[in-house]
Amino acid sequence: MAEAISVVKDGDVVMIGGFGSSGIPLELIEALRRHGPKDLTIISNNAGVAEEGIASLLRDGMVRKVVCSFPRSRGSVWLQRRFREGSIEFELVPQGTLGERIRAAGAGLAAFYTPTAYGTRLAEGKETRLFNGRGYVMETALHADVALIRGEKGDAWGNLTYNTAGRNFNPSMAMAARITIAEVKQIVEVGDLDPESVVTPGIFVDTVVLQEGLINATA
Amino acid sequence: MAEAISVVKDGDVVMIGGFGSSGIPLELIEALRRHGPKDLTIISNNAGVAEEGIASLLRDGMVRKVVCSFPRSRGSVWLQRRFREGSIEFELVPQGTLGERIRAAGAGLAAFYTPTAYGTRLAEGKETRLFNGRGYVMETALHADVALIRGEKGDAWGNLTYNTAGRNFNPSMAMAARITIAEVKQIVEVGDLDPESVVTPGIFVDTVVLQEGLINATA
Amino acid sequence: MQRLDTEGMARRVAQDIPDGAYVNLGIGMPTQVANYVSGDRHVIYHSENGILGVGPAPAPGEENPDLINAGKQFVTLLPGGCYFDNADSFAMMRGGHLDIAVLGAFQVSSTGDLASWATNDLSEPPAVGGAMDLAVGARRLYVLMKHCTRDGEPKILTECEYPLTGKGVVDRIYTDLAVLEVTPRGLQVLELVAGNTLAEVQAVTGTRLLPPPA
Amino acid sequence: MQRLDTEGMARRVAQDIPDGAYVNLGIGMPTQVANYVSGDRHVIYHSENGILGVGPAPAPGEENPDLINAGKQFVTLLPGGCYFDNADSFAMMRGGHLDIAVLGAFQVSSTGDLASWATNDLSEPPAVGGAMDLAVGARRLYVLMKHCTRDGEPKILTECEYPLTGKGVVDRIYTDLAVLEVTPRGLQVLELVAGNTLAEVQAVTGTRLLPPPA
Repeated sequence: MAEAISVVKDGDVVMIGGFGSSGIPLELIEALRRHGPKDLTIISNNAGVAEEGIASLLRDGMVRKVVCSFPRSRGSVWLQRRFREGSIEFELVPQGTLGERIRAAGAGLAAFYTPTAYGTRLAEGKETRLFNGRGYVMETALHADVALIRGEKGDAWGNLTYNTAGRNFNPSMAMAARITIAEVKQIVEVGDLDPESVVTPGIFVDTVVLQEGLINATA
Repeated sequence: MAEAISVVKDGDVVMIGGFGSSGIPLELIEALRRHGPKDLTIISNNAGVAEEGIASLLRDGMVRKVVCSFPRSRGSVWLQRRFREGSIEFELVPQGTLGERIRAAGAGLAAFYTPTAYGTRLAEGKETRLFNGRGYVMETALHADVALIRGEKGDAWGNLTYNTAGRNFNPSMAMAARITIAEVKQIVEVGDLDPESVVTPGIFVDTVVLQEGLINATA
Repeated sequence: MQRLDTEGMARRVAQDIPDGAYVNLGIGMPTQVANYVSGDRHVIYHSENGILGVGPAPAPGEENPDLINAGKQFVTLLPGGCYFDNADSFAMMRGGHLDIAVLGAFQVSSTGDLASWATNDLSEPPAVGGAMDLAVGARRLYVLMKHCTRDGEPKILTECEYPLTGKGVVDRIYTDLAVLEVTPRGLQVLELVAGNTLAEVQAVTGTRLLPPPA
Repeated sequence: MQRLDTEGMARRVAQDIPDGAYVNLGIGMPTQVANYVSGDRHVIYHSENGILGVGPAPAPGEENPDLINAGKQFVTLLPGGCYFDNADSFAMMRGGHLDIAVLGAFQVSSTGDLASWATNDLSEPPAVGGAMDLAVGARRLYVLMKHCTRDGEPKILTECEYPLTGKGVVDRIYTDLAVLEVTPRGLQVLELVAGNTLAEVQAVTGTRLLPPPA
């Protein structure tokens, strides 16, 4: 885990999968915290709660910028504190736009036009355009240096499955980063995963690490 | 099958899944041919071979326009004949752009910028733009009235699985049409499909019909 | 005036969820609508984090931390449901595949503008989640909210004062006092809660209401 | 001059496919490269129609009409392989996830322009398939083709005469006479097939070749 995470360097853009308590690579985040790079840009749906996950990176002063859609889950105190003191940059992106920008990066597209946020404050300063009389906002691809994701089972080729709603941003983030590291509950032999049920093909994943049980699985 | 296909009307845009021999809804195409609407626009990767599939629609004079990426499989004689006699419109789209335009329609996006075809004849007349110094072509969403797709197993909610590489354009087309009709080899009880292995969620599918064995399955 | 309580409001919306609908229920009061949809109606609930066929809360001890809804509550999956990633989930929302979304709101305008994600308080980090995607994407967008704020200020206005979630996106408003339809001519009263008059409801509304159809 | 036959050309490309690579092999001659990649190298083949881990042809009678490669030939899946749809498959291609693509070509220019999908014959419906997506997306694009046409005309030119598949996309050209690298200074000879001189190869090439590195 520690070795895998050592690829993250000061100033890197790091995507972190998960939604609420679901599908978060908590052990990789803890390994990242211990590794201790500075000036990170964190792209994730939420911003961690209490002292957990992304909140611990914010607490430890490792984060320069946060890009997310919903940083106000109950107990997101560290994001609030850093925001109020003005010590981080903060970019708010509607959830679907965030996911689609991540997918665009993974799929080699530069930008796209979405109707989401047209006519709202979140489209201010962005290019807009009418198609068939309807307003759309141009949004650009969002790339990362490293993606930290969580799967359920993984094999040595990097093929992954997920647990129920644990997919959320994980499959798209795997595509959008130069280096993707997946934390999984179980590592299986190559060929053991049903080829019809692989959700993230191994081509998108560089390193698969087994959860070490460092963190309470229900946290 | 005949009842399901009766929603297709003269002048409709019809997407048809499949790639080569793989994942083609041959029975739905045959039902469409017997139903006999005129002036159809057909969106599909290929254009049928011999007297089969889309070729039979071209032969019977039901097609006004073909949008595809690879109409020159060995034996695509009806497309060639209609093209040479100038009796159809023909739009050639790179395969990835075709798929992405279909996905964009299903995902509610109006357009996107792809590097594919930049600087080539297939980008002529299209808007282009540089992002980070690289050239991209703007491509717009491709919608349909009806999509005809083929799955392996389906249930009454419209959830679908596929057989091996039989997915190809089928999942995206299911999202991009007002009405999606899926031909499947087997209909199972709701709840019998593994929720982790459903490829096309039922929300994208309007009607699931069982193959009647009218067409040789290996055709 | 006669006011529906939360249950009454959720029950009223539930009446209008038809058989076979794909429905997204927003965080908070809208989530309760599912409790009152008649069991003989087959309704499939979507959760933005990647679920179709959301079922009730699990029995204590049966919670799966990965299996939550958009409000981060533990849920279950009904037979016939399935899982998918963010990209597919928001394709469903933005692409017009959901029949109905029910959202809460701070304010709604007479032209169907929705303000539900931010006040004018800039001291807190703003949060938007999937509300803007639902607003533009759902075929029918229903707002479920109290008619007025706690302080008695109208929430239904000629123009929203708070930042918009979407412009001209709301189809219908269900409040504790009335059901209103957004029409090209303005906000039309569809129903008044029994015992209330149009004049009474108009008096606590910040824009002109059109009388119910004759 | 000494010319490699098809097998010799495919063998030569195969030498340059490294262990662990994700590789897409184009229709026709490029497909044969897989036959000569050493068995101790773990190479994963991608097929645009939605396969990673493409294996050899099935035994007669074992064909699955849904399990074909981009050339519409029946194939098998190796353990560890998987299936996906067109959108994901072309995300892999366009998004820069494939290490190497090997394509055939009609013509290649000294600046790496590729012409592989259409001649100037307008009487036939043109076909492009996935070639343009591979051309822009693969990290390394190798062209495998004969050095000249059947009529002896050069296919390596200062500028392509046929419609382009992509501009400045080719990294390396493997022919029956030589291996050439596209560099900012022009086409550099990496290797000559044994027995041929630079002057001989230059004579059948439509653009200036840079001599091999000392």
